[in-house]
Amino acid sequence: MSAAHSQNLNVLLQEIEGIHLTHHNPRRLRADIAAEALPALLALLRGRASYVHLSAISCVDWIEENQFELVYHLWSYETSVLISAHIRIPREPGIYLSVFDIYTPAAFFERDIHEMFGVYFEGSPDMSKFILTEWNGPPPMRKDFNSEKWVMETFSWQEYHPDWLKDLEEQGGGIVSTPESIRMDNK
Amino acid sequence: MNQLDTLLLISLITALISGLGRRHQLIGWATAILLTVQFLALLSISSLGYGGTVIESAVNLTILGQPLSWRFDGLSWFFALITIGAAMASSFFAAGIWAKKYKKHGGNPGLLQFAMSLNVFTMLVLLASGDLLSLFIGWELVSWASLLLMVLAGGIATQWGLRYIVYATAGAMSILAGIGIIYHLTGSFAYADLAAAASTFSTTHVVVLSLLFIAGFGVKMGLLPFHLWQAGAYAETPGPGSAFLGAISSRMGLYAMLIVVFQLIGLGKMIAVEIPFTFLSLRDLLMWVAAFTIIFPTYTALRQNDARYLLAWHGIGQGGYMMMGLLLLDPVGSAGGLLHVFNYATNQAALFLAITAVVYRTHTADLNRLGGLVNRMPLTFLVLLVGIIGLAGIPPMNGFVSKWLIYRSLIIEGMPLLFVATVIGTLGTILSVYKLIHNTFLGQLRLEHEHIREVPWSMLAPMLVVATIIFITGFMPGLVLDWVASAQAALGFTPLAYTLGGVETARGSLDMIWLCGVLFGGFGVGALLFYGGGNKAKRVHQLDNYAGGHFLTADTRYHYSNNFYAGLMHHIGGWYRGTFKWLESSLISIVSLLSGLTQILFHSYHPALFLLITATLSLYFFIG
Amino acid sequence: MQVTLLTIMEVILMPIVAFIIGLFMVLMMRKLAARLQRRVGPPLFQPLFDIVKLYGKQTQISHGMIHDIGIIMAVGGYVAAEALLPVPGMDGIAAKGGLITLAYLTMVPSLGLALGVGQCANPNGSIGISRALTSMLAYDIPFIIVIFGVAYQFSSTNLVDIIATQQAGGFSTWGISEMPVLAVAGLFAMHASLGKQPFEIYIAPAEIATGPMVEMGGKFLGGLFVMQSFQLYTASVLYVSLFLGGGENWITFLLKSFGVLAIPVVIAYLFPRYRTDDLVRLVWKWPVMLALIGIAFVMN
Amino acid sequence: MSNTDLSNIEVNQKPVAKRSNPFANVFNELVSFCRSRSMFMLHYCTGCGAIELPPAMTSRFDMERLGIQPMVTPRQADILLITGYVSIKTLKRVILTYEQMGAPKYVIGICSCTVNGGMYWQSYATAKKLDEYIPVDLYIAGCMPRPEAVIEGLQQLMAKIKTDEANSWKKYYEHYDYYLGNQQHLFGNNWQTPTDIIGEAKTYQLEGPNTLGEHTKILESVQRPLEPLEMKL
Amino acid sequence: MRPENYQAVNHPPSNEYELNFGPNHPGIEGNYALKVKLQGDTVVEARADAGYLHRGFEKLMEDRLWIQNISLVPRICVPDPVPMEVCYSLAVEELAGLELPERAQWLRVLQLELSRIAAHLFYFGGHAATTGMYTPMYWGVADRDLLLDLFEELTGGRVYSIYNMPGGVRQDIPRGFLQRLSDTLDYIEGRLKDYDNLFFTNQIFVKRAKGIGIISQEQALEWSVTGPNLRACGLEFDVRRDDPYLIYDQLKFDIPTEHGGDAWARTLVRRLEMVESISIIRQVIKALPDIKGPVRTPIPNPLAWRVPAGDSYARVESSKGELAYYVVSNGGDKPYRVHIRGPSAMHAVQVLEKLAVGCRVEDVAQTMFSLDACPPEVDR
Repeated sequence: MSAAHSQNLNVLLQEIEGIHLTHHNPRRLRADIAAEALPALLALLRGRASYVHLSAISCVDWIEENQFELVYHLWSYETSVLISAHIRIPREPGIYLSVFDIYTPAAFFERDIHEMFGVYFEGSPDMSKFILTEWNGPPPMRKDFNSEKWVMETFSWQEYHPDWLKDLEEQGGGIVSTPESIRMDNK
Repeated sequence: MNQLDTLLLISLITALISGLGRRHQLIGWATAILLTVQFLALLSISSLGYGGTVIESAVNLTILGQPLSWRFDGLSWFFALITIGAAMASSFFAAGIWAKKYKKHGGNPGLLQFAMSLNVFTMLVLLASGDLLSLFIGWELVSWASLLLMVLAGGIATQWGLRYIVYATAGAMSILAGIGIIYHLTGSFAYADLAAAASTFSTTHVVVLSLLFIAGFGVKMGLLPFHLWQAGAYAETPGPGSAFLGAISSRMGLYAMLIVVFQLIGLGKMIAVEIPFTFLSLRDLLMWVAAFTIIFPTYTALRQNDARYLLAWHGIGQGGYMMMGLLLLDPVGSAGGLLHVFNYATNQAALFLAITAVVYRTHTADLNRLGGLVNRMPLTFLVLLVGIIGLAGIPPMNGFVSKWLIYRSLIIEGMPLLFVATVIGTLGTILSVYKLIHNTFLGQLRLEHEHIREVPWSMLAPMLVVATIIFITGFMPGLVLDWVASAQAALGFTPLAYTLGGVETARGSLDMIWLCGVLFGGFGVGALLFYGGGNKAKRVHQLDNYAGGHFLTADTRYHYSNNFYAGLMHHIGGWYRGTFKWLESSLISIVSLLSGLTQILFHSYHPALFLLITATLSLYFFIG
Repeated sequence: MQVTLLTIMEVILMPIVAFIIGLFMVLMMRKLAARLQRRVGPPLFQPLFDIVKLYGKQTQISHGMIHDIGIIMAVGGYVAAEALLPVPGMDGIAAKGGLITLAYLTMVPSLGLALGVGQCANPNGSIGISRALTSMLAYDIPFIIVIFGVAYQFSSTNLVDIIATQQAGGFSTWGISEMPVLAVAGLFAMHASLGKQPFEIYIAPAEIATGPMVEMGGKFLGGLFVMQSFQLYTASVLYVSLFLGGGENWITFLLKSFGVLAIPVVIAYLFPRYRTDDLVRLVWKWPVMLALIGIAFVMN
Repeated sequence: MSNTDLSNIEVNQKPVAKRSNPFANVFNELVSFCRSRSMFMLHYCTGCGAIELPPAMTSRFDMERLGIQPMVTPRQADILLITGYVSIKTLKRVILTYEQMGAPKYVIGICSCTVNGGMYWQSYATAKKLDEYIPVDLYIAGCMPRPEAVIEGLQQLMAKIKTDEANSWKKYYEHYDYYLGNQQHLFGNNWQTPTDIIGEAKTYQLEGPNTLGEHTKILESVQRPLEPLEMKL
Repeated sequence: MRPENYQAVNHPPSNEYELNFGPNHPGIEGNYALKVKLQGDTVVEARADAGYLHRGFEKLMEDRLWIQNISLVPRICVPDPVPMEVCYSLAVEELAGLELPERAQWLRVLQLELSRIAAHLFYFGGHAATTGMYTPMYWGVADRDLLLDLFEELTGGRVYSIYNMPGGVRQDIPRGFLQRLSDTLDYIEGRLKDYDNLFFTNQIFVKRAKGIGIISQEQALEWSVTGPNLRACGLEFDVRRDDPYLIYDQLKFDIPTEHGGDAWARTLVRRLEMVESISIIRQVIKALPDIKGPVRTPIPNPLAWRVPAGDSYARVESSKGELAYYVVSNGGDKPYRVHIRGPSAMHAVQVLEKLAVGCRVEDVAQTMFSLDACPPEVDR
């Protein structure tokens, strides 16, 4: 990133109140910002700082702090810097504003986060189910959903040494060396 | 009082009774039965169909010193057979339960029957005409009678009827002008005098006369470019009426043309007439008109979304085949043309009746609002299937035979482009009739049609009878070729040498008996393979269907009906754009331009001068 | 009576022969494809295995009466058509039908199939049929011009006459040497009628999931496989009869018909398919133009 | 949880009584032979194992040598290859597809995931034991099995078909209640596919004592009628 | 399923009808579905339907050790698995502050480019098959197998190599590998001429591909189109050059672009990329013998390895476009959260839905294949 670009960007970003910038490396810029200020930041970045590419929106469930963290990864083709804008929203009720009107691809990510975390984005064009259309449980990516427990309650398991395998073993097939024997051999 | 008079009298009585009666139910059956009596009366002179001599009517009138006479020959008999047959089927169809529903929806079935029987009577009068004057009287009667049938439904039908009568009047004027010229030239209306004088006509006369008559009669036939009234007028006629009209009405134009242009003026002369700056003779020009009459309406039919309109447009197109066949002038082609009149009438009657049956149950003929009816109305489906195979000219139905004769003749005569044109028409027919049967009977059954049933027997029986006729005359075309041969003889053509199964010539024959035998043998083998080889098939619901692994839902439409040949239309769709509208508007503007000019002339100059100019011009034209 | 009995025998025998040859034609097609694609390809009796297996399916699914009848018509139409195609030593009823009849008889299977597919109520099938009929409209026009040209050249619509005339004069009177332009157009039309790439619009697995075949399983699909072998046979033998002087004996007959079929098959596996309207445009442009030029030569 | 474990239940192996008519036997054997030599596999990539099918199909390994070719719709196909994990959403489609296939139909579970969930064993989205929901003829283990393994597996299936041993499809009809129960357990009680399996079993005399049961009763109570459209006069 | 849907209600009075592409459909890549509403043969509405391949990777990864996840990630995009491993490793390395030995970097580039060639070969086959041309598919897949053989030799796995790990790669190259690699590349390069004749210059294919699924430059930027699809619109952007990772800044390669943004341009860009990839690999082959050193920075006991708290966002250029991993650690032995941004997540959903509208039924499958969408990247 050239110095001039960096200068410009810093001047621009100072317009946003309460922004906290961290440089990980020359191409990664982390911006922590209050949730209310994010749309303004994005509008500014897209409108005046050539950040036209929304790379992704990530959501992190900080269950202990009772917060969701939303991270907007933005890329500028001109400055070649990736800005990750981090905001935190309360876990309950988990409602935030959609940035679809600023970045079209946000619709997909917001729909995805809505499905996986249950965060509702106001103003997003489509909040209907997409991947989990056949899923009736809680949003699965939340930390309080225990996938393993659900699986254990729902499914049964194949027996590992069924009769047909014994038949096969008699014919010389099957699992010739069990995991245990391998471990013994190694010693 | 000979047999012909009896026939005409019965026909008149039929019309009177059906017109005077009060109770529609009774009238319906009475008309149907009286039509049967007419049919029997016609059969009593069936010797005409087997090469008998002309029967003269005992009634002779003299009007303004001109004798009027009526007579029947093989050709008249052939057309009368179709007329009365079609009327019978339609009348029986309309007489039963159909009438009740029609009445409930505000129609007057008695009036419909009256209109039909009146049409039959007027057509018989036309067919029996023995001189030009009686021909013209018959012609006018037919025109007005069919108008009555067309406007029965009211509403949009009236508009179409009005359009029809404008065309018909214009046509009549043209005919009248032609008759006037003939009278001027020969001093008589009798056929014989005309035939005798025809050999002395100059080329100009031949051209003018044939153009006048062909234009006049062509209006009724729906010959391009005078066809624009027909589809709507026929389609909007109440069901059985449209079957009757579609089957025979426009063939009256063909009949009159055959009598006057082919028989009296003589086509031999038209071959001699070269059209300047082209390589075409007048006959070639007419053949091309016929070819375009085949192609354009057929491809217009392809775009129709209303079953009745689709069929009506085909009616126009099939007229082209008859014209084409007859213009070929050789025994094979003309037999094909005449046979097609019969075959087409049966096909169209079956198709219109079947569609009427569909409308009777579903209240719509919109091809986008139907689908999947085959499970609900299988016999109607069968009739429609037989009809479309016939109409498309695919073996083993009768339509194939007549088209085969026409193709064969085109090959003998060496007319590749016309041959291709007819085949293009046939292919278009296949495409559009498949669309018809697919959109109505195949595909997804709409939920609102879940509970409909087959139509009652009073409607089914006439349909099935017509379908049987289609099949039998396809299997043994010789039955009809008998009548065709004598009609050919009456026209002055060399009659076709035929066998029961078709035609046998040295280099290319057709034997439908063998062909059908082999075809049904093949189907038998197919059925044997199908039912004999492999387990019995289990029926499944239409939602148990492949959809890329998706679950189908009953509330979604999966039936592809609209714009059925979308791929084709990407290519040829542009060619349609406004073609017909353009045609009609240009016709209108020419007429209005002419009338405007004459009006200006009339107003701005001295009226006497205008008259003088007109008179001089016409005198120069006719005498000079 | 003797003649009639003989004719009936021939009529029975000819479809059987056609079917067997057709099976080998299917095999040849698949083998050629495999060679082009640098692989081994199916074993000798693969087409037969497929058909027997399909007929031997335990459960069969039908969408109704017309679905069944469609298959019957598809197979039956071709069975009947074979009786009109003379082969060495057997004329069947070729003299009673002729060229035009044959051309129209081969439409019966398509129409039957169309009806059967229609009842499946599957939009893929309906689109497939709409495309199939469109392509029929496209290729039948050059085909019919070619037929006209041949019939005019030999002044006969009787295939037996046509073949006899060609054989009488040797190679110089073969259709291909008398009407080379028409022969090229005919080959084009025949290729299109086979529905192989680039004219494969109505199967188009990636677009409409094999179109007409979409709901066909078990003996329904088996019927279509039978139909395919008949179709290949009919197309190539008709071409051989029209342009290559038919078969003087069985060896030349088989050589010619397999050779003719190999041309479109090889071309097919090197091309993608056209879009529907492109197909119509192409077929109405080149083969029709060629055929008309050919006709002009013939009519001189 | 599933009510019974079917792995120990033998299919009602009525050894096809050798008919007295030798031609009939020859005919049956011919059909079995043809079945084994002509296997149409369904073109359905249910999971990542599908990536090894194109190599097995195409020029290098060339499945067509063995008479195996891909087919597009379930109606046309004989073999359903479950190539890997089946997510619950896919499983519904797989069952629908399986039921739409014409019997005899064979299922091959490719990849370890079809056996026991494989590496996705703790995923909430994938079904674990495929043979709880549809009967499986053959598993080809591996993650993913190589094309050679796939072809080897297919050849084993061919051998089984040739000797009429690949009868798992009969198991589906005969133990429909069991499979339906497992499906209902996963998808809820209002689960219904458009295919009428019970009707089919009745039509083709494939019913067993366990075709009907408590789960089919549930099905009947929630089922929307999907009778075929009979022709009515 | 939804039994109420078997219940009768009258059909809407519209002439539109529905057609389902997929999941069991040859016109769809993998297990994915596109539900289209058609008017005649023109699409008036298209809805993507994903989730058939959903395994909940992001959830699974939270339950597994940092090192275990390496075996999980390649499964996210089957035709092109290497970028997944590399990208995850890069993210973890950045979090943990691991230095990557130079030789490992070169080896990773080698794999990435090999994988790109393999994926593109597969892509051509699929794309050709949607237009009804199966021969390129048969050839392409067979030629791709030669590359898979190389992978097998290098890593032990044909498809899923599980070769990269945080800190480097698992092992060094076998003896003679570079020679065999070079031979295979020569072969593939020679074959490209055949592909050109058969496929890329096939007039019918060109006719079909031109003008299909046109993305303008503005749309491409608005819809976050990346990778070859972006370059087909004439925008020269490549993560390898503009956000360089590994040793891509030391390599010389062009970024082929095309104008037009249609299926044809997208195909051509990939065709040209293959040449570039071959040249990159050649550079690697040339350089590799001179680069000595370990291939892996040892990490402490992998079973109890704790990565410092923090987050990182790593991006690589996969054959489909921009692939990114957002990895969050709370200092534990397992990732706290991994978010995977598959390039196809954009292409297969939003872009496809928009491109399909107005498209004809002939071109739907081709549009999807030309975007080279990989459904598992959407579903994860």
